[in-house]
Amino acid sequence: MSTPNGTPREISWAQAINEALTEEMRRDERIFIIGEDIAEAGTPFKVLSGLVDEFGTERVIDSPISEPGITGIVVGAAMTGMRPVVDIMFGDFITLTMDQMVNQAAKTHYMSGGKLKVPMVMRTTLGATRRSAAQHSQSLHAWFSHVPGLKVVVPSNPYDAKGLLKTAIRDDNPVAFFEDKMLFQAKGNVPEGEYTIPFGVANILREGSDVTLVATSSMVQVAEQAAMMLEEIGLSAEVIDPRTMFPLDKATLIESARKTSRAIIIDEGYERYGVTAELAAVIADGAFYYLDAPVKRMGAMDVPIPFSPVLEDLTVPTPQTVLEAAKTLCGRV
Amino acid sequence: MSTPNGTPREISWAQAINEALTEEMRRDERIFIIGEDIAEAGTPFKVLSGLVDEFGTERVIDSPISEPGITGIVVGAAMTGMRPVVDIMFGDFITLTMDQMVNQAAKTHYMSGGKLKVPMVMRTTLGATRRSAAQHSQSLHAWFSHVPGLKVVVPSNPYDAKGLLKTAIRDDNPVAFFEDKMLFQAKGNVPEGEYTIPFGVANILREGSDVTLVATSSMVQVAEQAAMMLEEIGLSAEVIDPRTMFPLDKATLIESARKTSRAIIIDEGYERYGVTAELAAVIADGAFYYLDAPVKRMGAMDVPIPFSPVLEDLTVPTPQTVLEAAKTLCGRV
Amino acid sequence: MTESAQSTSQIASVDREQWVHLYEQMLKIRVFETQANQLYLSAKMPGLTHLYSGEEAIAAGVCEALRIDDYITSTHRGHGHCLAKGARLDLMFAELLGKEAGYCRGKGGSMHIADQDTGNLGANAIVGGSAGIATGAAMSAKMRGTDQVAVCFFGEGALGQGLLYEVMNMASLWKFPVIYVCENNLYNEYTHYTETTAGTLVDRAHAFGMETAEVNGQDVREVYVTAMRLVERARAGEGPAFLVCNTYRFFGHHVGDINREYYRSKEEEELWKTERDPLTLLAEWMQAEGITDTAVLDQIEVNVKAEAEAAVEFALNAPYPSLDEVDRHVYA
Amino acid sequence: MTESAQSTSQIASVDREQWVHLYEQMLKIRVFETQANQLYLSAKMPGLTHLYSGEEAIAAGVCEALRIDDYITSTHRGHGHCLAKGARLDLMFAELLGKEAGYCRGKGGSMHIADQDTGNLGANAIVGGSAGIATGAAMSAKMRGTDQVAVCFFGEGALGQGLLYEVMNMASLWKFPVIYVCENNLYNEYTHYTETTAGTLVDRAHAFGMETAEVNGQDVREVYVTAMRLVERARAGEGPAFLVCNTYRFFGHHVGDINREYYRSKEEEELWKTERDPLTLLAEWMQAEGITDTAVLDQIEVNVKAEAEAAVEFALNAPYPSLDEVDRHVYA
Ligand SMILES: Cc1ncc(C[n+]2csc(CCOP(=O)(O)OP(=O)(O)O)c2C)c(N)n1
Ligand SMILES: Cc1ncc(C[n+]2csc(CCOP(=O)(O)OP(=O)(O)O)c2C)c(N)n1
Ligand SMILES: [Mg+2]
Ligand SMILES: [Mg+2]
Repeated sequence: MSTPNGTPREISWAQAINEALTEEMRRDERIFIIGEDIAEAGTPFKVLSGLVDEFGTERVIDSPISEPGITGIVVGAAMTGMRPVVDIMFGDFITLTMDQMVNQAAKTHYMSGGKLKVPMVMRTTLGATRRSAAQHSQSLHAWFSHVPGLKVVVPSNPYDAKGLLKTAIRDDNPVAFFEDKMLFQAKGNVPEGEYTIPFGVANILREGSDVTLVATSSMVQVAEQAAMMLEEIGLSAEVIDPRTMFPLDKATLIESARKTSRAIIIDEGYERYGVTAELAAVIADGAFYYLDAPVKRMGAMDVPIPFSPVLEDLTVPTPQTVLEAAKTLCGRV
Repeated sequence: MSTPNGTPREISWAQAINEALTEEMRRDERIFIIGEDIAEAGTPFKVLSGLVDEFGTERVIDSPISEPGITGIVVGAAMTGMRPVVDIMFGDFITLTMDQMVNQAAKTHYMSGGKLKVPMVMRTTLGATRRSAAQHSQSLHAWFSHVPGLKVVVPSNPYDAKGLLKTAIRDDNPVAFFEDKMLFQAKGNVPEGEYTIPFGVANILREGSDVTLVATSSMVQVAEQAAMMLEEIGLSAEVIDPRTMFPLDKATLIESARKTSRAIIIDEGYERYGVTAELAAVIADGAFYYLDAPVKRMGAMDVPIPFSPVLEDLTVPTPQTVLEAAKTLCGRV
Repeated sequence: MTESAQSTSQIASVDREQWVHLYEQMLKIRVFETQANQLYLSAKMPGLTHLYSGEEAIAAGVCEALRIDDYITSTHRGHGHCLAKGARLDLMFAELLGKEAGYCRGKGGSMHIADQDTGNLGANAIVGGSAGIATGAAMSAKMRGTDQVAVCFFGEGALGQGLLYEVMNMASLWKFPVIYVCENNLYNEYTHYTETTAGTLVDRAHAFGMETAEVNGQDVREVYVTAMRLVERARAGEGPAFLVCNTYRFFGHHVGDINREYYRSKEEEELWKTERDPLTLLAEWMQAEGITDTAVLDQIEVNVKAEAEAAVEFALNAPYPSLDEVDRHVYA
Repeated sequence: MTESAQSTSQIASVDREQWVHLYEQMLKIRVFETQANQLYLSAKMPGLTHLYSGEEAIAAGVCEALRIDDYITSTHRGHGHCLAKGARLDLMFAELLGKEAGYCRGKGGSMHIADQDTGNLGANAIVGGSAGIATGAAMSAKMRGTDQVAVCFFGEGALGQGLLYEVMNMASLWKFPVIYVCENNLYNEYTHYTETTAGTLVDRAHAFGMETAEVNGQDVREVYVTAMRLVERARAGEGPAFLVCNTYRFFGHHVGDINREYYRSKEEEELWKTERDPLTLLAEWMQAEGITDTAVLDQIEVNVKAEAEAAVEFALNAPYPSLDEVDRHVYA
C-alpha cells in the first residue's frame, strides 16, 4: 500500500474514479477502457468525462450495446498483453456477462496451469433508490463473490474508490468493481498524488464497544449515520467496511465482533443467499464463543425493486432501520 | 401434497424424471420441452429417451445451441399460455441464461403488478467428479437462490426428483431445477402412480441427537454415509435434506439444530458466498441459544474444478471429510 | 415491385377513416409525451423517462396492422407502443407516477409498463431483452393454433445484443409469426449507430433467410401498409419478418438529456422536426388528398388534449400503493 | 475468380516440401486421436474426449498459414488445433491423463489445453465461448502494433451463440485481424445442423459486411491457400474474415458415442471415410503430381507413430500433480 502525500482536497466520487483512470492510463499504455457511451458522453453518469480528450478514441472506446461481447473481448485482450477496463453501465447487466466472467476470465489462469493471466477490471454499479425500477437497481455483487478466480471490490467513498481502482487495475486477476450509482456526486477527501489501497484490508471507520456494524458500499454511510444516532442514546457502535468481498478480511470482522459481542451486517444486495449470509456465517463461526446475540442480517428486501418511491424506499436498509435493529440486539426495547 | 398409492418399484433417477415429464405432458398439453439434443438423442445423459416418440418433435424440441435464446423464448411462451420446460444441458451454462432468468422471468410477475405470469421450469445439472473439468462441473444454484421471483429445487433421490418435478411444472412461477449429473443412473424406490412433493418442506432422512447434517442434492448421500460411520463410533446424526433452496424450510433446520445443538451444512456449490453461508446463517440465528458449537460449512473448495482426478476428488466433501468434521464438532478428536 | 411502388398501390386501398384514426393515434402519443416531459420538468414524476416523440408513425402504423389479441413487446422508449396497442392514458400516467391505479400498480414504472388486455407483454429496460419474449409469444401462438402474431419493437442499438440473433434464427427456422421492428433513430443513447454497427441493418436478418423490409419511419402510410403485408404473411404461417423503420427522436435520450450538441447538431434536430414530423406529413397529405380538413384535425387535437389533461389530473390525484404492496406479487 | 479457380492457381505456387509437411501434420493429429481413443477404451484416460479425426485438413491447413506468434482459440474438439499450432505430443497426452507434466499441469484436461508458447489461448468447453477471446487477442495485436493475427476455430453449432455475432460486429467495425473458422461437420452433437440453422452459414458473416469464403474442408490444399489469403489480408490491416470449412468427424461426438445410427447412417460415415479422407486425398494427389512417393509417406508414418507411442508411454508414466496443487493458480 502506497500512502498519499498530496494536499487534502474534496472531490466527488466521479472525479476520484476519473483521476484514478487518468493516472493509471498515463502510467501504463497497455490500459484501455471500453464500454457504451463512455467516450464523448463520458458515460451517462459523466464519470469518465474528458478521458477521451486526453487518451483518444483508441483507448477510450465507445462500444456497441454488447455486454457479453465487450467482456469477452476484454478477456482476450487481457490474455495477450493489454490491461483493459470494461465499463458495464448498470450492475443489472452483469447478467449478460456471467459466462465470460465466470467460465472464461475467472478460470483461465487455473485451467492453464498458471500460464495465462487475465488482468482486467470490470467497472459496474450497484444500488437502488434512484427510481429506476427492477432492471436498473440491483446489487448483484454476491454472484461474482461466489466465484473462485474473481476478486470483488465494493468501495464506499471517493478516497477508497480511487485507491482501490488503482489496485484493481494493477492486479493480475479479473476484478469486478462495483460502484454505488447514488454516490457518484458524493464528495470526499481525496488528497492529490499517488496512493493505492490493498485488497483484503477492512477499514474500521469508527471504533465502538457495544455492537459491530459491518457495512458495504452504499450501506457504509447508512451504518455511520446509525452509529451517530446510537451514540445519542448511549450505545457505542463500531463501523467496519470490508472494502473487498474477496479477498475478505475475516480477521478484522471477527475480532471486532469478539470485542463488541454483537454484530449487524448491512448490504444492499438481496438478503437471501447474499453477501450478508457469508459475512454473518463468518462472524457467527469466528466469534462464536464471544457473541451475546445472533448476528443480524440486513440486506435489500427479497423483492424485485419496485418503481414507486413509496415502495422502493422500504426495500433498502436505512439509518432508522439499522438503529432499530441495533437497539433490539442490545436489549434496548 | 398428493401421496403415491402405486406399488413400490426401483427405478433410476433418469426414469423418474422421464416419468414425471411423461405424466405431466399427458395431463396438460400446454407443456413442452425444448433443449439441445433432447429429442431423438434424449439428452446426452439419455434422461429424456423416448419422450419424443410419444409427444413428437412439436413438444420435444431440439434447439440450436442457444441457451440465452431458448430461455428467452420459453419466458415468452410461458407468459402467453404455455407451460414450457427448458433443458440446459450443464449447470455451468446457466451463466448464459442469467439475464433471461433474472431480469425477465423472475421479475415479470412483480413488474406487471401481478398481471403476467411465467410458469416455466429450467432443468439443469450440478455436481463434480465426472472428470469434466472447470466448465462442466459447477454447482451454481446459489445464484438463482439469491433472486426473488425464482424458486430453486435440488432433489437428492429419484423419488423426490419425480415428485418435485411435477410440482415445479404445476407451479405458476419460474422454477430452476438442478439435478446431480452423477445421480442419473442411481436407483431408488419410486412407486407407480401420481404423487407430488410440496416445495419448502425439508425431508428428515434420519433422526439423530448429537449433530444435524443439513445436506443438499449430491451431498445427501454423502451425509447419509457419514451418518452411518458416525453411528459406528456412537454419534447420532440427524440428516436433513431441504429439497428446495427457495422456498426454504427454515423451521425444520432450526428445530433440528436446537435439538442436536450442532450443525454441519454440506453442499456442492463453492463454499464462499454460497448455499452453505445462507443455511449456516439461518441456523446460527434461529438456534443461537441452543448451539454448543459454531455451525460448520462444507462446500466445494473455492477453486475452479480441476480436471485431474487426484485433484478433483479433493474439492468435494466426502463421507470421510464429513465424518472428521462431525467428530471435531462433537469433541471427538 | 420495389417497397415504395408496392406501398403506393396499397396506400390507395386503405379506408379514409383509418388515416384519420392513425393521425389520432399518433397525436395521442405526441401529447402524452409532452405531458410526461412536463411532469418531469415540474418534478412530479419520479426517475427519468424516454420520450418517443418523432417516432410515432412506427408504433401507430405497426399496431394498426395488429389485432387486439396480437402481442407486442416494447422497450425503454415504450409509451408509443403501449398507447398504439390500445392502452389508456390515465392508467399509463398513473404508472409513470408510481401510483396504485397504474397498469402495474406503480411497481413497473415507465420502463416496464405491460397491459395484458391489449396484448402488450411489457416494456423492457434491458436493451434487446424482450426479443426472446416476443419470439416465445409467437411460438406459443403457433403451438396453441391461434393465428396471433407477435411484434418485437426495438431500437437499432439492440442489434448489438446476441440474443436477437439467437431468436431470429429459431423464428426463421420454425416459421414463427413474429415481426422484428427495428426503430432506427440513428442513436444508441449518445453514440451514432454507424459507430457501433458494421454492415447494413437488413442484412442482419438476411443472415437467417428472413423476409425483410425497410421503410421511411416518418411516413405512417408506408409503415402501415408494409406492416400489414408482413403481418398477413406471418398470420398465414409464412414466417417471420424484419422491418427497419428509419426515424428520429425529437427529444433527448431521456428527459434529462438536455445538452445534446456534443453528439448531434441543432441543425439535424431542426431538419427532422420541421421536414419530417410524422404528424405534419400525414396531416398535409390527408388535406391534399381531401381525406380530411383542418376543422376535423383541430377537433381531434382538442379532444386528445382534454383526455390527456384529465388523465394527468387523475394520475396526480391517485393514491400511492399501500405499503404492504411491497412484497406482494413476487410470486404468483 | 471463383474460390476454387483462385485456389488452383495458388496451389501451384506452394512449395512441394510444404505439402509433405502438411501431410505429416495431419497424420500426427490422426495418430494422436487414435491413441486417445485407445486410452479411453482401455480406461486409462479420465472422462471423455472429442476426436478430431476426419477434420485434420482444417487445423493443419489454417495453422500452416500462421506464424508461431499468431493466436488461436480452440474448442472441445481441440487436439487438432493444438497440434497443428505446434504443441508436443507428450505434453498433450500428459494433459489428457491429468498428469502434472501436461500443458496445464493436469488441471485443464482435453477440453482446456492451452499452450502460450505456440499462441494457443486455449481449448474451450463452452460452445462459442472463445469468440470473444480470439477477437480480443486480435484487438490487442492491433493496439500493440504487432502484426499478429488471431484465428477462432469453432463448430457450426457455435452459430447458435449470440456472442459470436456481437464480436463479429466489432471485429468488422474496427478491422481486427481475426479469422473466424467455422468447421461445419454437419452435426451439433447428435442433431443435424440443418435442423438448427436457418439461412446459410456464410450469410451469418455477410450480415456484418465481413469477407467470407467457403471451402472443401477435406482438401488441405484448398484450406491452406484460402487461409493464406485471408491471413495475409488480416495481417495487412484489411480486416477480419469468416471461413466455412465443410467437413465430417469420423468418430462419434465424443469417444463414448458409439451407437450413432439414430442420428447418422453407417453409409454416410463410410462415404466420408472412404471418399473424403483428407490424408488419402492429399497423399494420392502428391503421388499423382510426383511430389512424393510411398516410401517417404511410409517413413513419415513410422516416425509419427513412434513419436506418439513414446509420448503415450511418457504420459502414462508421468506422475499426477501433488495434492497441494489443488488450490494453486486460482489467482495470479
Ligand atoms: C443490456 C443493456 N445495455 C445497456 C443499456 C443502457 N441503455 C439504455 S437505452 C440504450 C440505448 C438504446 O439505443 P437503441 O436500442 O437504439 O434505442 P433508442 O434509445 O434509440 O430508442 C442503452 C445503451 C440497457 N438498458 N440495457
Ligand atoms: C454453451 C454450450 N452449450 C452446450 C454445450 C454442450 N455441447 C458440447 S459440444 C456441443 C455440440 C457442438 O457442435 P459444434 O459446434 O458443431 O462442434 P462439433 O462438436 O461438431 O465439433 C454441445 C451442444 C456446450 N459445451 N456449451
Ligand atoms: Mg436508437
Ligand atoms: Mg458440428
